[in-house]
Amino acid sequence: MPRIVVDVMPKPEILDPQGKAIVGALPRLGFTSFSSVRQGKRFELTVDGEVTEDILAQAREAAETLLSNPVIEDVVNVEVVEA
Amino acid sequence: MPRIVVDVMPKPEILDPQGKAIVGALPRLGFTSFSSVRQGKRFELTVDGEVTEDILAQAREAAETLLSNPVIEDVVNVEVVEA
Amino acid sequence: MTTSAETVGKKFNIDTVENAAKTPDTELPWAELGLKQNEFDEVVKVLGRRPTGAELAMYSVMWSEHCSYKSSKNHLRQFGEKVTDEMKKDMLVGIGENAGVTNLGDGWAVTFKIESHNSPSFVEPYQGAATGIGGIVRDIISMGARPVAVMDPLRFGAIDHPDTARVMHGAVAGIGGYGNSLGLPNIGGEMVFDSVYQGNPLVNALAVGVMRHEDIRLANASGKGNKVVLFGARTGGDGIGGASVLASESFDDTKPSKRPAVQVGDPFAEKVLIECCLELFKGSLVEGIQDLGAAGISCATSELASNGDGGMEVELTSCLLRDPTLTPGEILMSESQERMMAVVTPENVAAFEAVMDKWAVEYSWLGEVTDTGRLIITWDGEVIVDVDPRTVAHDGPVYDRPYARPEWQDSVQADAFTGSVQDAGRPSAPAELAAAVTELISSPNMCDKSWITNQYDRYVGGNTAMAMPDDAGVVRVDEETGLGVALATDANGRYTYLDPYHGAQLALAEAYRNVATSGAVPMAVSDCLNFGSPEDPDVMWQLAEAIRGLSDACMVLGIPVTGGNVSLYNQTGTTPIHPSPVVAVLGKFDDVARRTPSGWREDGQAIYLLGT
Amino acid sequence: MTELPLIGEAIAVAAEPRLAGARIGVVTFPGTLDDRDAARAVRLAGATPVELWHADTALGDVDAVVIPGGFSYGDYLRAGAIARFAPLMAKIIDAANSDAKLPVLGICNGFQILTESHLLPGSMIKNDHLKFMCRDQVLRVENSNTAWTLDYEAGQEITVPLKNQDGQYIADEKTLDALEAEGRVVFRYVGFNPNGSRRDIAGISNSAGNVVGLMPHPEHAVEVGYGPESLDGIGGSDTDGLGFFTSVLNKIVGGAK
Ligand SMILES: Nc1ncnc2c1ncn2[C@@H]1O[C@H](COP(=O)(O)OP(=O)(O)O)[C@@H](O)[C@H]1O
Repeated sequence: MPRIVVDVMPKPEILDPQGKAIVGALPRLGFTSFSSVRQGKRFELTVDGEVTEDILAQAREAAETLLSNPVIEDVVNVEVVEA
Repeated sequence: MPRIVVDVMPKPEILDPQGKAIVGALPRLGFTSFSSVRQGKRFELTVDGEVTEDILAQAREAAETLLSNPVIEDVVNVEVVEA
Repeated sequence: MTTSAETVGKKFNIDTVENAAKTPDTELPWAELGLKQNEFDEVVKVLGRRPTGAELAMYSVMWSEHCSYKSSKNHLRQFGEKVTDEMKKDMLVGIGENAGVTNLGDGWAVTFKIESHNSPSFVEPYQGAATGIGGIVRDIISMGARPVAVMDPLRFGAIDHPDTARVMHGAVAGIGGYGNSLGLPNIGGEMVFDSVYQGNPLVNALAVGVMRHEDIRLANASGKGNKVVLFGARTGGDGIGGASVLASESFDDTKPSKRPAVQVGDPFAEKVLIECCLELFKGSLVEGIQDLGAAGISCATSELASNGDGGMEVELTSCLLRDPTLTPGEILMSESQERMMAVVTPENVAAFEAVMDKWAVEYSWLGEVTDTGRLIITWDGEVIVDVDPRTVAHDGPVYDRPYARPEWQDSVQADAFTGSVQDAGRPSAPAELAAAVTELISSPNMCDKSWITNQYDRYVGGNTAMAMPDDAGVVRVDEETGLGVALATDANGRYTYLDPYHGAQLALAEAYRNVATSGAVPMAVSDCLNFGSPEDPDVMWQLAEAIRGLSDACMVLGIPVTGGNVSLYNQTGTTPIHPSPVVAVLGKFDDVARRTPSGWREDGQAIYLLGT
Repeated sequence: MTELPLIGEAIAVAAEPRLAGARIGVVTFPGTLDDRDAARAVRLAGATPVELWHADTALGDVDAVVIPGGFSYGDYLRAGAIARFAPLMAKIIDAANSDAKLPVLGICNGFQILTESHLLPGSMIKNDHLKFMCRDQVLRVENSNTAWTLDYEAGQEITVPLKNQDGQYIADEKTLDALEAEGRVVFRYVGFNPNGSRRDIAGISNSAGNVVGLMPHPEHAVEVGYGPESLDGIGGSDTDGLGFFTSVLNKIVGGAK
């Protein structure tokens, strides 16, 4: 069944405490090549049947209204993935 | 600066309470085309300079050891994104 | 880590003091920054020249209603005037510091304060409420105390309004999310639904902390040559608000990045900051300390300097930034959370750094205390601020706003009791009484509060002796002796609307009773005065009356106000909220084992109704 | 009028002198909250608490270790995920797996750290209702042979506070079956499953029984006046959690049960 992937990230200007904690932990584990980390969310919406333009539009709207908080997050990606 | 994106999803056989809550909320908002939703994590690791094979390997290892817990999660994607 | 290389050499149209003196006629965005013409003129008069961009930023935030109390100051004086020596005998630190301090005996002291985070909690309920807890807890730490508990008086819109769930679920989750992560038990609060709070919820937060007398710290910078350090989170563009007018400071083509409209809290950073500060206090490593809240570095530097005996010099490019595009004015105004500023003697610098390193807290040495009486801030060596810190921190404008009893007050008071909306009469027959009681107890405001309180940790610390569902929260201070404190908060916006003078007194009386019935001796008061716009004479009258009522009642009860907060402009459009003075009373137990929980305990006990 | 009975008058635990020499380490990570509570519990049980710091590279001279609750590293990423890599954790893992079988108790966040460290199987995800929940929880002690439950009877019901957001215990069916078969389900929720945990599991042990993890907080039920009964008056007792700490002490000093 096809899925629609929605990626949501904290807005760049907003503090991301989770990313901050991860970037602090990485060097302790020997991973020294990353200068910053941000943590966002990935949603996979399963569609029964075909992904029509209308369904994709629904996913985009759900991404903006329910899946992300526009005050602090951006929807960075909405795409169809065939399973 | 280039970024490496790491996507982590709950294992398919594991109940995802957040995804379940979302799939319950969608129809109430008029989004009726999605039969299931799963919520995972998206990490963006910023690399200072070029993404070498070695750095990509580091990212893969960090994804498996720190960014995901193999008991409950799968790393579904590690890829380079140019900014 | 002491400097932030990326900020050095950044190209800004640096408006130096020298430049300001030479270009008196430069247009400045003082109105956009919220200053009135007379206030701007006053700044020019104080400085003897036009302010630089950075100075303008400082004066505008420090002279705001929020930081200067310009509309309420004249009235608040009553809290300091209507006190007897007897009332002051246990007051170790009074109004004016970050929080008042009360003597508990046995070498123990307690500090508590209540503050509002109303409008941020409407915009983004989770983060707004969370950072409200964060802010009040930092106030308590900055007194030298270990925070030991929090409380959260809340007011939301009508329970059946579609937006109420968004605000309420977010705010409660935010208070829990932040407070629980700090390891502070939540020992009580309030929850009221009323449509007057629909577009303007009240999210007040109280924190209480305890310390040994010798650990009391004040916000002042004294001792020439002592170092000034900023530590905790990096400074970002938070709280400067949307498209900042200060962007005009920016000179290069790369536009400054967008400034976030809301702040995101990092409770983990704050928890680490608490432990780190306590370790500093234990080692006597700081001379003075100040939390960074509203007005950020502007407030911290000017308050520390003006409370000290000299001056201060600060190099702003040393400040660690989260966003390298910030201009000097923006850095001075930023309200990024989880930051503290301290004054450290040169001998203690190494020990200070060791504590920071232990807790992995970032810090930057910004400058030092001087004996010039001036607050001087440089950017890469160039002077961008040169002011008398008192003029920024203390000598701001004070207004005698006109006020008068509203014309509608009589008609509001004339309204008869109604058992229900339909029934204008006073119920008398048993059936009517039954119906009125049923209606009363089915009010959402009488509901079980455990949906809220179950989201809060009341056990952490192991010293909570009473919490939900009791009328007062009780925490033990000393495990050996059982010495402890009780706290209750109360407010009734409807009573206060009907009669602000008595309404405020009733709030105090209720909190006082809640503390007294727990078995504690009431000792001190803190208040959060949530009102509408002071520019509305009706509202100003409510505020003046409430303060008069509260201060009179404190005299009668013999307990002093040790601190508090005024939150004005709580309104939707031009409709103000009901005047809502939230009053917190703190009481003392010699031994918390003597507390009395509410509720029937055993069969066969007699029931008495006391009072009138 | 008769003097009212006082609530929470200091309980004089009959502290046995033979226990005082036992040293129980309590680990603090950045973000740990219940370390002082755990140390108090150790003290009330009669032993000497020893502060351990996450960055230490030696375990020192301790007879057992408690990894207390809280939000190490803010619970960011996953609860326990970052703490698991602390230098001290490597020592604890070695000591727990060594022949000496150091007793280790993980409470709440400590349990999450133990699963992230693979000292215990399975993992914790968000509560099924997605909210933080603080309540007085009834537990059944299913196994009274672990280092931390010797002083309870199998089947005994105890009430201790529970408070967490990520408390839903999950593992695959095979692991769950194995845990049950080997008697490694040490505690089960009774009456109400507060987070959706599989098979009502509240706590488990490793196969040797020296490592135990659970979500509820026994260290918040060790003192009259400050436990579930006093705070909520729902019944049970204020000191049901004390047995965890006396159990390990009796084991350490070799006393009979
Ligand atoms: N927002 C809140 N936060 C914490 N505790 C609360 C909150 N609201 C209510 N409570 C607690 O719930 C209990 C019952 O509250 P309430 O119904 O207002 O009490 P009462 O009606 O007896 O004054 C009290 O212990 C109170 O402190």
